[in-house]
Amino acid sequence: KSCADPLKVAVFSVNGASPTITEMMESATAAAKAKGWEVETYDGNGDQVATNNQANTYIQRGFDALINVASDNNQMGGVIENAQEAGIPFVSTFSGLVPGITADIGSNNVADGVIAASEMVARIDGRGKVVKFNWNVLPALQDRDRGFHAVVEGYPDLEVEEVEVKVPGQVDDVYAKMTNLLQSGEKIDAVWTGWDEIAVAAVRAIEQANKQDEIFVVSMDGAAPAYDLIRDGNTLALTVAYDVGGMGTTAVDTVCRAVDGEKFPARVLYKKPCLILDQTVPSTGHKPDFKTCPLFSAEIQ
Amino acid sequence: MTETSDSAAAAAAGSDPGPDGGGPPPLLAVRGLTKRFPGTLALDHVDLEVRVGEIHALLGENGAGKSTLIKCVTGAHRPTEGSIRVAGEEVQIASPQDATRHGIAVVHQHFNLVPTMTVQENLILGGHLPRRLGIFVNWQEVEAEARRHLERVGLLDVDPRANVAELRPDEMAMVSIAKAVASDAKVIILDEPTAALVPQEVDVLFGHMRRLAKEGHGFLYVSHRLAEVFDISDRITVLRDGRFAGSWAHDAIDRRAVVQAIVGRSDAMAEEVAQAGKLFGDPILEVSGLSADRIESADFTARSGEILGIAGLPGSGAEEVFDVLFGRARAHTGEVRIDGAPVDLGDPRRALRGGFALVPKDRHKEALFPGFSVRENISLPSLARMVTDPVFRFVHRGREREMATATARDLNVKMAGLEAKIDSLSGGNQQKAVLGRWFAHGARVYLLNSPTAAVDVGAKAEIYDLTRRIADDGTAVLFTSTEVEEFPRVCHRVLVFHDGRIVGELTGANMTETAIMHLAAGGQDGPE
Amino acid sequence: MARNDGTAGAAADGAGGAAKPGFDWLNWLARYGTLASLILLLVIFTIGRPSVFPTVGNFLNILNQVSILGIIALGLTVCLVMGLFDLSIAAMATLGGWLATVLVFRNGPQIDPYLAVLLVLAAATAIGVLNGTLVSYLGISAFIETLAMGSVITGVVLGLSKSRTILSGIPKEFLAIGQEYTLGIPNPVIAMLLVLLLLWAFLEHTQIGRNLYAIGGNQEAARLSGIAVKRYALIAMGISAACAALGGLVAAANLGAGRPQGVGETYLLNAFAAVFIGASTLRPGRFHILGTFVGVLLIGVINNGLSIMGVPTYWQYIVQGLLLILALFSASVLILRRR
Amino acid sequence: MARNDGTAGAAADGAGGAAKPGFDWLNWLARYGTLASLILLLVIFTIGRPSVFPTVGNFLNILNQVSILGIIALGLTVCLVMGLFDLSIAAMATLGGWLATVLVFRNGPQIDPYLAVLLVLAAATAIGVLNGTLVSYLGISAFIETLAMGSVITGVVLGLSKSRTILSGIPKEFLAIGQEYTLGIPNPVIAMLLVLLLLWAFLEHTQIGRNLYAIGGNQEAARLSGIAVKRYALIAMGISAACAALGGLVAAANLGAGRPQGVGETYLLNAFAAVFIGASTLRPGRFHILGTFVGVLLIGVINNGLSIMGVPTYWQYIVQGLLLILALFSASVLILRRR
Ligand SMILES: Nc1ncnc2c1ncn2[C@@H]1O[C@H](COP(=O)(O)OP(=O)(O)OP(=O)(O)O)[C@@H](O)[C@H]1O
Ligand SMILES: Nc1ncnc2c1ncn2[C@@H]1O[C@H](COP(=O)(O)OP(=O)(O)OP(=O)(O)O)[C@@H](O)[C@H]1O
Ligand SMILES: [Mg+2]
Ligand SMILES: [Mg+2]
Repeated sequence: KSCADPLKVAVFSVNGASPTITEMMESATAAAKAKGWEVETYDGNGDQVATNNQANTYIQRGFDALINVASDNNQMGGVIENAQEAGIPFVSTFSGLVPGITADIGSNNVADGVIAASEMVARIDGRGKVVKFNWNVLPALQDRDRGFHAVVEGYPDLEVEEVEVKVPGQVDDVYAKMTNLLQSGEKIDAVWTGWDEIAVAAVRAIEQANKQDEIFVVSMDGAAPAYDLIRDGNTLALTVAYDVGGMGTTAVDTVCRAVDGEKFPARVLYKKPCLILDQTVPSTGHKPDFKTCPLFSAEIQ
Repeated sequence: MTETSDSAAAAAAGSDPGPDGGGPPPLLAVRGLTKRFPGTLALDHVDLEVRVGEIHALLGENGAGKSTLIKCVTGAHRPTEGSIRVAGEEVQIASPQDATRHGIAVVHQHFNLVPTMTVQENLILGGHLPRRLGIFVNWQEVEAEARRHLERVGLLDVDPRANVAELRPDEMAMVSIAKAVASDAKVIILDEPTAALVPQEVDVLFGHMRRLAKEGHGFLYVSHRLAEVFDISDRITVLRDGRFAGSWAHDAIDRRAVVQAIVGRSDAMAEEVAQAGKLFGDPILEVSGLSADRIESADFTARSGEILGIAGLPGSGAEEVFDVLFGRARAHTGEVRIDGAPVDLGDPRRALRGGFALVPKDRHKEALFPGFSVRENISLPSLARMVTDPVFRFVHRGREREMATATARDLNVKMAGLEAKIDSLSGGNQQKAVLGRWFAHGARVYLLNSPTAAVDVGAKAEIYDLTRRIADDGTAVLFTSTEVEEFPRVCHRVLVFHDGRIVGELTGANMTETAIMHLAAGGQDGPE
Repeated sequence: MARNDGTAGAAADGAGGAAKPGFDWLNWLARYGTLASLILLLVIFTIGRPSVFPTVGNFLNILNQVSILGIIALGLTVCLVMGLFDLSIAAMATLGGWLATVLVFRNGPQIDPYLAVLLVLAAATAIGVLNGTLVSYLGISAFIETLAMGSVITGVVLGLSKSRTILSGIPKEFLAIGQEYTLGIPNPVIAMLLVLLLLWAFLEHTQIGRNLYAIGGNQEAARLSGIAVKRYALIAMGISAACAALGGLVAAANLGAGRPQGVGETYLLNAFAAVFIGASTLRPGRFHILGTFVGVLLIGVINNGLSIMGVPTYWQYIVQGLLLILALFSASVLILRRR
Repeated sequence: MARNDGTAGAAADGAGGAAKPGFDWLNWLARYGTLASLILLLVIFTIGRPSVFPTVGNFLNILNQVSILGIIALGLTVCLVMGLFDLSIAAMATLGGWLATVLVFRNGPQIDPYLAVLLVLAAATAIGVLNGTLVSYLGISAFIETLAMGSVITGVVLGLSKSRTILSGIPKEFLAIGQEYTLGIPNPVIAMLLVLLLLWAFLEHTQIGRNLYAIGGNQEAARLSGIAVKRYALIAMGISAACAALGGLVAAANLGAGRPQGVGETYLLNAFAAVFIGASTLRPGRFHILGTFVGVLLIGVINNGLSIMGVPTYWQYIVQGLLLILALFSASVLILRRR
């Protein structure tokens, strides 16, 4: 079989109820259809086991490739093995590196954590108090955490308070805990949040305590609400954005190349992220242009 | 007054020949039994014994402590003080299992059966189920055993595989009794087993009790139906306020003294009989061609001031009349008018609006609101009259309290106060509160289904009295009861149902217990 | 004659009346145990962080933090009084917050914020009434019906919103509902206290409220008392839905974000917990508004106190669970001595 | 042996009375409505995707997909038979999966997988028994107690695991539990069917099971009949906890990962839904094992069918909710004609 054949591919995700994942699934589906392939999609509604079983069914039904959209590859070991045995490509987006996959299209989370943390530290001269909100249960967030630690450990004058977020209820939890921290009157200089959803809550808590001139927040993801916040004020100083739509398209291209026999020694194909500050934030309803957008603050000046 | 009755009781007790004369030790002997609930002394040093072959009746007002005594003896409550001997041996009964082990079986007043389970499972509930391989229940054996138990009490037409919830109340009572009687227990305790039974069933039960007594079992038996108590008992013990108030052997029973010991005063059982020849007003309730699942084309009329009895065996259609008139069961055909206006029997709400009020048979299931205070229980249907505004419908607390107080006083409801929980009242007083709820609300036609069930003799008289009073107020009352002797006592006229039809109408001197039973059993030649 | 009064009086104790001889500690604990635990917790946290915890600012903060849970749990109480489980409150809260932001959105219909609140409450009430109708006229178990309705609502919101959060473009007047103060008290707290007062008066002092209790206590007896039992499910579930939507709306105004998912789920189990805690407070065995409020405060104080003490998150889960068990143990002693 | 089914079936009539003349459609619907809906759905999906849906492979797939939900819901049934809500099953499932992977982990104790399963089940049963003890001997409401216990378990697992997921280093023998086949049937399905058979026999055909039903039907009658009521809460909650942990363990084996959080939450509400759906199947008004299984299948078929039809996510939520309401409506007609 070759990429030019009318292939049968499956695009699936453990939880489609998120704008990012929907976008990836849609862009992958569109790209595959554009190649004249037959596409079947599946959404596990949060149930990873059901997703795995469904993926195995695709293999049994003789699909030519699997595209996993943001379901943790670490929890799909069995599926990946089965795909390998069946000799079909298993390409994933944003799902982590696991032996046996054809390739994962993603972002280098450790690097992203580093970028956000470095920008943050630079703005406070490596001194003062920083609060970190993260949920270390998710491997991608653990990677970002590693990036964060890699940076702050170099600054002895930096006081770090690490807060583990309660999930579910993460937004309300971050809002309440940020408020409680501010309530206790401690001087805080900056906040590092593991992902944009909770950055919103931290920003609101700061604004409502009227501390928006003293504290800023840095984050990662590049979700639309984060762009809105960056546009609306300075409390959310920046976010490191990923090319979500591009990942779906790249995944399909990767399947195409894999079917044609290409091997991917690196296994992980990192897409370049963007640093989104108020100078670079796209206008409402638009996305950053990932081809041209800057990755470091110097490129912006 | 109290002193007289106490001394009477003491005298009566003295006249009772002592048990210590020799012979085998009593099957069950209770000495100095005391049960203190927080704030209440429910039993105060009570002595009691049940001898071999004896049927021993335990009497007393609602709340006198009868059920508490039974619960202490059967391990449902832990006694505060006192000793229990079984066949002369002192025993500790800390749980229902202990009671079973010592050969004591019981039919409690409430909570005997699990309605969602089958008759056969209920019969063996708590016991050891026959098994296969030591694990799985052997259902064939269970059924066979259940059939044996049912046969022993003559309950042949109950399917052991039927669900208890499907049974009639009287069948449920008989199943509870079968459960206790069929065990090999030496002592069998029955707490108001006959409250839901009709006379035939009571006779069957008594037959078995006598037979078992002859075989050497002993019975402790509680009932508020004094007539049957005097009929069956070998001995009577009366409790009052948790204390021993007298004891009589069968041949020494003095009815008047017993009643006096129960109620603590001497004027209780003034045998009032309905005034014959009383003049009634206009017809209020007119029923014509009424048919329903168990009723075939019934026609009758009730007049202002009249108490009309509706008698019949369970399933005969008598009770169904009450359900159909109050919109609980669907009528197939027929017309019902109150004061000449047709009444829509679609549901209880419309029946209520049409002028009916129902006092249902099962107080706990159908009438009481357990978490509510006495005030709330009385005022509920009448709240519409006490709201301060038509939109928010705020209840005027003052008006509500006033009406509840007046009703409670009027009906002589005994309680700690208007705010006492209804659950904390004794059975008779709960029933008076239920009646009061409807008297306060008002109706043209009162449907009273067994309003005196499980109510003590003093309260019964009060309820009869109340019934007459509301009728005299110019309303019509429909009355039914499982106690046939109540019809001649309460009603001006009785309609007897058999097999869905009205087979007889009795008034005045013809209205006797035997005549009613005769007709209800299907006898053709009624005294009409 | 006097006997029965005495007995009945004493009997009432069983349920919780005043005891005459000596003080009835167990009874006291059953009623006030939860409240006492709440006060004990306040004392402990005060000792733990004397400069931070016991300040007016922090107490307002606690009230503010529980206000959304409070609004939702108070509404749920009405349903549970009637014996109906309402699991759709989670989705309803999400719907309320999202819909309100859509209505007031600068690039959307741009409806006046107060009108938007009314519209949201009306829509929620309508869905709640539909819940009630399905439950009482079609006879579907409330548990499943509301679970299913929650799923439908979730889907509709996800579909309409394309899973996107509305963040900027929400007018100040709307945000004020969740962020501003009135007379020095945060508006969400005022909203909660209003709901508290309204529902308290409703359940305790109106005919409809009394009828709801009657139905919850003995449905058949209520029907025989002429109460149109089925209609009340509509009222109860309408109120529960409206409160859930209001809670979500306040959350949206507070955060300045109309999120299409995950808002209400946060409060679902805690709302039930608060109502059940309430049923072991002051009037053991009965769901009631003031009890629910105590439950809400208990949960809020535990959360706030542990967070302020800087307890690590996993310890927060543990301690929170243990404190709940302890608080309710004190309230349940009554059951222990029941034999 | 067959008799009991028959009786209990006939008994369920109680609500509506036995039908003598002609065929009683309503009664039939009340019993078989849910089952009929299930079959109707199978037909619809078969028509919708004739080449994909009605294949042996897909039916095994559906069974496999519901196996974890099934194991958890079947255990929960035992608790609900006694009238106890167990909300700790979510945390218990997470614990079960995580603990099992820790035990078999190459860099950890490296216990034999089957021994690990036994240890996990023993630990879960112990916690379940503790739940039962707190509920019945301390008298804390099961709803709150299990919510609190769930919180404690979540915290303990998060703390012990330092929030890390265990990924590689899980031996093949353990993964086989979740991924391999036996006689052509996926192992999780076999596990579910075993639990089904065991719990069915337990509840329907052993004395302890019958006593659980008796307690659920009328606790006071059960107590007065000499059943040691309190002890049974320990049994029921122990079983529920063990099944939840087993479900989580199978999930972990299937995923090949020991997650410290979020495994069980996915199944919590669906497990309750399945058990409640079961209570309107075959024996209306009663929780029972076969009914729960039908409920589990219904949920599984709806999810799988909609996914296979390629319905967008938000439509899945909507249609799923509507189908549930319809399926249960058919089963509830009995209640409608009750007057
Ligand atoms: N569980 C309880 N808690 C507190 N007090 C109780 C309890 N049960 C009974 N009592 C008290 O004990 C007294 C005796 O009650 P008991 O049930 O023995 O009366 P009874 O003689 O059986 O009345 P009835 O004829 O109405 O059945 C009651 O008046 C009440 O005050
Ligand atoms: N939980 C309780 N708390 C206080 N008193 C109680 C309680 N339960 C029962 N009682 C008392 O027990 C007495 C008898 O109650 P019981 O449950 O035997 O029913 P009853 O009132 O006799 O009604 P009936 O005779 O119709 O069954 C009542 O007078 C009541 O005061
Ligand atoms: Mg009694
Ligand atoms: Mg009584």
